[in-house]
Amino acid sequence: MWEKLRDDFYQNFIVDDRWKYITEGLQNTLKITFFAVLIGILLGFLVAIIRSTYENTGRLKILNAICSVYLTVIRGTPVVVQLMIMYFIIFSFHDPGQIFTAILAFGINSGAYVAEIFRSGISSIERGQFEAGRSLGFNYAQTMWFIIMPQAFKNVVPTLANEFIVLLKETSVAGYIGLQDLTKGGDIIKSRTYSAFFPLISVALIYLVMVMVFSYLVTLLERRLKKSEH
Amino acid sequence: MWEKLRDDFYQNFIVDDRWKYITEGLQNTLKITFFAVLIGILLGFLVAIIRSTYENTGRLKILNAICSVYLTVIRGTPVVVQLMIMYFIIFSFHDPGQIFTAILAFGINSGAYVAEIFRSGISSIERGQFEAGRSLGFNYAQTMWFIIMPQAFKNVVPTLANEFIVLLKETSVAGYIGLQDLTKGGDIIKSRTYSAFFPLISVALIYLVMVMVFSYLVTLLERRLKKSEH
Amino acid sequence: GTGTKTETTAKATEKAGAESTAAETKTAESAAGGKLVMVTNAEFPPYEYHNNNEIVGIDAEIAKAIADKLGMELEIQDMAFDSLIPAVQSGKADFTAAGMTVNEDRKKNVDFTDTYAKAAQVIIVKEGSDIVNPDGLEGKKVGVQTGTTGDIYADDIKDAAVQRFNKGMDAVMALTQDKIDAVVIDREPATVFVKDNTGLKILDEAFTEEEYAIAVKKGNTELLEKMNGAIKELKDSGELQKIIDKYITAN
Amino acid sequence: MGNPLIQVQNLGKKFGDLEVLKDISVDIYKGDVVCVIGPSGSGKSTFLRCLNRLEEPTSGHILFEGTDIVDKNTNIDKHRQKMGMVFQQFNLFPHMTILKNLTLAPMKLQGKSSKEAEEQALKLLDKVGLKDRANSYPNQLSGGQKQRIAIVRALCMNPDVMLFDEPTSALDPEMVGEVLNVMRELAEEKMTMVVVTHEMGFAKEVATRVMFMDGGYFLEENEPVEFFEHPKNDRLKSFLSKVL
Amino acid sequence: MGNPLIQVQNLGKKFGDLEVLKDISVDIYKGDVVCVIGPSGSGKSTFLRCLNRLEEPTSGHILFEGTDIVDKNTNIDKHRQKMGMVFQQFNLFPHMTILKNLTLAPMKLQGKSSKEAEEQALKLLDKVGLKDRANSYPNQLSGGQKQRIAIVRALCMNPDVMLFDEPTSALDPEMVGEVLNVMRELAEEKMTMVVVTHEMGFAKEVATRVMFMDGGYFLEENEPVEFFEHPKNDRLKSFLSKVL
Ligand SMILES: Nc1ncnc2c1ncn2[C@@H]1O[C@H](COP(=O)(O)OP(=O)(O)OP(=O)(O)O)[C@@H](O)[C@H]1O
Ligand SMILES: Nc1ncnc2c1ncn2[C@@H]1O[C@H](COP(=O)(O)OP(=O)(O)OP(=O)(O)O)[C@@H](O)[C@H]1O
Ligand SMILES: [Mg+2]
Ligand SMILES: [Mg+2]
Repeated sequence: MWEKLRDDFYQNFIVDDRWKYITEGLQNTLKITFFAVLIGILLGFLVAIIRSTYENTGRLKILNAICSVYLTVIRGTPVVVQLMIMYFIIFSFHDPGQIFTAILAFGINSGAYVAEIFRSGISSIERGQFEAGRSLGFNYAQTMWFIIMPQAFKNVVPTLANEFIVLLKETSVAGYIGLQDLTKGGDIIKSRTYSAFFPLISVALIYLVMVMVFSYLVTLLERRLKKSEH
Repeated sequence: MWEKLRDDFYQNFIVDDRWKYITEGLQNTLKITFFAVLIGILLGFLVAIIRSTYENTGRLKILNAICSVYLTVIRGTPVVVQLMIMYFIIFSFHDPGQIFTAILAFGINSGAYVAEIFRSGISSIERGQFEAGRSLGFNYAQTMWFIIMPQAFKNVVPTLANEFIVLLKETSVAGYIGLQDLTKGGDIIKSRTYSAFFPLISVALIYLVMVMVFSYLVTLLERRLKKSEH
Repeated sequence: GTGTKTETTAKATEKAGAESTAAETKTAESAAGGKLVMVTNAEFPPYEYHNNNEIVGIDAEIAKAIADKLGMELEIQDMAFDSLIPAVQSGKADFTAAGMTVNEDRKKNVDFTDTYAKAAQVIIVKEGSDIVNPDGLEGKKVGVQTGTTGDIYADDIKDAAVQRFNKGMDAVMALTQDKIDAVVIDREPATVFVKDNTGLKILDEAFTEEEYAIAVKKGNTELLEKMNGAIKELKDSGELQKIIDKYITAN
Repeated sequence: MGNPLIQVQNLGKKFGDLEVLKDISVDIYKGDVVCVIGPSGSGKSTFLRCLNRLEEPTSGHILFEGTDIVDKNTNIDKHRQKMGMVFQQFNLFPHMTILKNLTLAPMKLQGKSSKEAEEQALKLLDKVGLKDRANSYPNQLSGGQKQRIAIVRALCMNPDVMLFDEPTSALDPEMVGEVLNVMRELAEEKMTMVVVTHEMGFAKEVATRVMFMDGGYFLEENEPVEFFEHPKNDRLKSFLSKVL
Repeated sequence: MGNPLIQVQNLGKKFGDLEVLKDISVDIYKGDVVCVIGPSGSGKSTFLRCLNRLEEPTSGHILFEGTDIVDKNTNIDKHRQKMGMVFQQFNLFPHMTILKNLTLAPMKLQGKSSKEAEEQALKLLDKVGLKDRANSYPNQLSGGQKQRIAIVRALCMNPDVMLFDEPTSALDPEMVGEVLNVMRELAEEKMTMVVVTHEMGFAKEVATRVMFMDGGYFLEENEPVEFFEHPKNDRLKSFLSKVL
């Protein structure tokens, strides 16, 4: 039994440096996640601003309509389908690289969810704050900028940090466009050794450890933010 | 151009009855989603009760610990990895069928998120309700049953209905275990016709329409619940 | 096409070789900077599979030999089998060499080079299975790899429940776990699968017979002709057979 | 006077390091109307909530009808049925009609039939002038109406004592009166009551005893006239000067 | 008396089908301290919020220093700088220190240097007895302190009129006094004020005019002594009998 486990471990990770499939995959997973989160936050922030402005003032009507379509389509379809559309249809004539394609697809997907995070962050600020700003004589943009946004941003920082964790797990389907991410790394080992146990469990463990570490960091962040709340 | 589109359409859907890949896939997608949601709600409800009870009374310590592990592991790993572990490792000696495997994997996954929905539903009920029940002489279980649960359940019904939409999209990775769901149905057509546009876009559209219809139903449900709030 | 360095690539070591060929390829629409991008599905031993963080196998070596002859650098990308032809069609890759059988449907979408290997779709079953020939597949659970010829022909098996896996290996694994009754797949990978797993066998009677070729974008006759020339040279010099022998017999 | 209904002995309560109640001893007799006043944060609510163990005391004993309810082995649920509690925020059950709010506990806990429970509920509803709202839902009522219902809900269990925690603080000024009237009637019927309140007028008029809490102690206790007109404790004097 | 500072002409306000303000006309002169009282939901807040267009009036005109601020073309932001507003819920900016709360608007809107703005803020803080809290954050203050800061924040813009919407309703009873004192001082300095309040004592003592609102109209208006001692309108009489 023990012997068998040791041998399996050897077969799955040591022979032919197979562990490298995992480490390389992990690098790609982290790279995609990190940049996709950046795109997501940027996009989500823009969309949230546009939608809040439209709701409060009725301006930016066309931009708001575009945002609505974006949100409906992205939230209405699975990310793996979006990924394939990006790869096989949108970039069918020009290939910017698998990683770039994945970053873009996951970033655009994330943006639709981040927009909601920002929007609920903005609307969680009491109406009174907005009214206090306006009644001092600030215009709409000034009130948003000086009073609403700083509070909203602080409120959503933990949720945004969480978005990193969500995406980390979502990128596990990146293998669909032939990209070697962490999950696919395990798959490749599995296809060499015909044994599912070690590759799958170790991939799962790596995700688990990452998620737990990041969750812990998010908790620390939350605590720090709370402490700085006077 | 028009000619080409018509021909493409013919190739992708009519030849060899290829549209059947889509309709069959759709059936499987709906079947998996529906039963997985049921399992998820059942499991999530149990976990939420156990955790709330532990938090409020300190009882059910061991069950609570088991629940914590369950939540951490399931939320800490991608659903596609869980699906493969279920198929290749847990059911490696006995095959209950791909659909059943998928239902179980997605149901167990969903349960971890539903548990959080229930728990936040319970904790969104003001403490005063609990105290009012206890001060009338109801014990913990009676207070939960007569006073907290009915209110909590009503609060979370829309979110639970939403879970159906979330799962609908998540099941799109079911193809990983060789199961022909909607996404895979499109994949198969793509592999026959070597053209990505029609299969991918039509799959995306079907998801989109389903999500929009279900979202609309959830909105109706929410409105009805609100109206019945006196 | 370009690829970033972190992609699963196996780069031919040879730099752009003979100046004249390099100059020629510059004009070819398919090549960017003397690089040939090949796509394959590296789950198909011995034709292509991952080893030592490289994609190796018969196709990989033949492709490299061709690239050498053309004086170009080779880059290999890995993707799902059913994505290969779309990738070539869309110009994302210059060609695909993936143990791909020539058939009419595919011919409509890509141009094939001369064939370089004979192949057959065979049936893998567990030892002691009651399936003894292709007719025995009727009404059974048959595993295939999505988009392969085996997949396409399996559609015609009467009453069979076809389960389509992204990888041939996953189908074999499902077979060893008794989740399916048989796997229909190309002979060479089947040989490797059966050798690597105890308790499996290949039925003597093949499911179908066919030939492999490399596919390029439809209408890219310049590349097609160059490749045909290279393939002919490799065949004539016996280099091609050496590559095949190395994998089929060495394994 | 007989035995006290409630005997509080050396009651102490800490929240973490914060010592909210320090060493409180007080006897409450049948028919007493005890009003507790004091600055915000002084521990009035905590004291009241200790009486039916909504807060667990950290030290001391509370004998209710002879039983030490601080003892972990006491079935507190049984005793709470005899102690009605009215909250500042009403805490009616929003998912039930008024009638259901009133009959739930008597039916489930005292085993009354629905007919019995409803009869009693309607009688009490009539007394507070809300019989016609029996089939409304709480959110259809005004604050003052809600609080009267909350009082009735507690009364439906036939309690031996009623505990009130600032029952009028969450009300619009116009509605304060209707709630105080109900409480006044209760007092006239000799219900034993402990009332935490900021309504000095009510305390002066209705209380049999007024107690001033600050810093975790009862600093002064007296009958109302003496209490308000000749306060002795300096902190009480300064408190009264601010709120009267 | 000169021209009125604020002239309200036939002001009407509907929320959907609900007609909250029906046809309100009133002139407010420099130095007036107008107290508005009335039952809950009668439209007092709505009236006050129309004055600086936090609510858009549905009909009528409001002339402030001669300009019709209901007109869509009026730059309302400019005029709001001259109208300080104090809310029931304080609405201090929790992410800024007190000093930042006070200097933000003067610096960004009136172009004052930070030195100028801070000097003025500290002077006013001193006046309300909170100079030592300049570097605290709002959540470190008590309700009464917060409200005094909110008043100072409005004063820092040197407004021509101050609007108060039940400034003491959210306060513990002990803290009401400190806020009313600040408002009393303002009145003595001849600040023009419109105050929606339930504090009848304050209205009686400080107001120059008291107005009673109900059902979307001002039903009675008078100087305070006459208003409270000889009310004419029946609804006012019944209202006063409940709240006094
Ligand atoms: N659950 C709790 N955890 C920690 N501290 C608490 C808790 N409940 C009350 N306290 C603290 O105990 C002290 C007394 O609170 P309590 O509510 O008894 O005061 P109170 O006299 O009722 O005040 P108020 O008039 O504002 O209702 C306060 O400082 C409060 O912050
Ligand atoms: N934004 C709004 N939308 C719809 N109805 C509103 C809105 N604001 C106020 N109302 C309604 O207008 C009426 C008057 O409200 P208002 O707040 O002006 O009353 P008020 O006299 O200030 O009452 P209170 O003393 O309770 O503050 C109420 O019936 C209220 O429900
Ligand atoms: Mg209290
Ligand atoms: Mg108001």
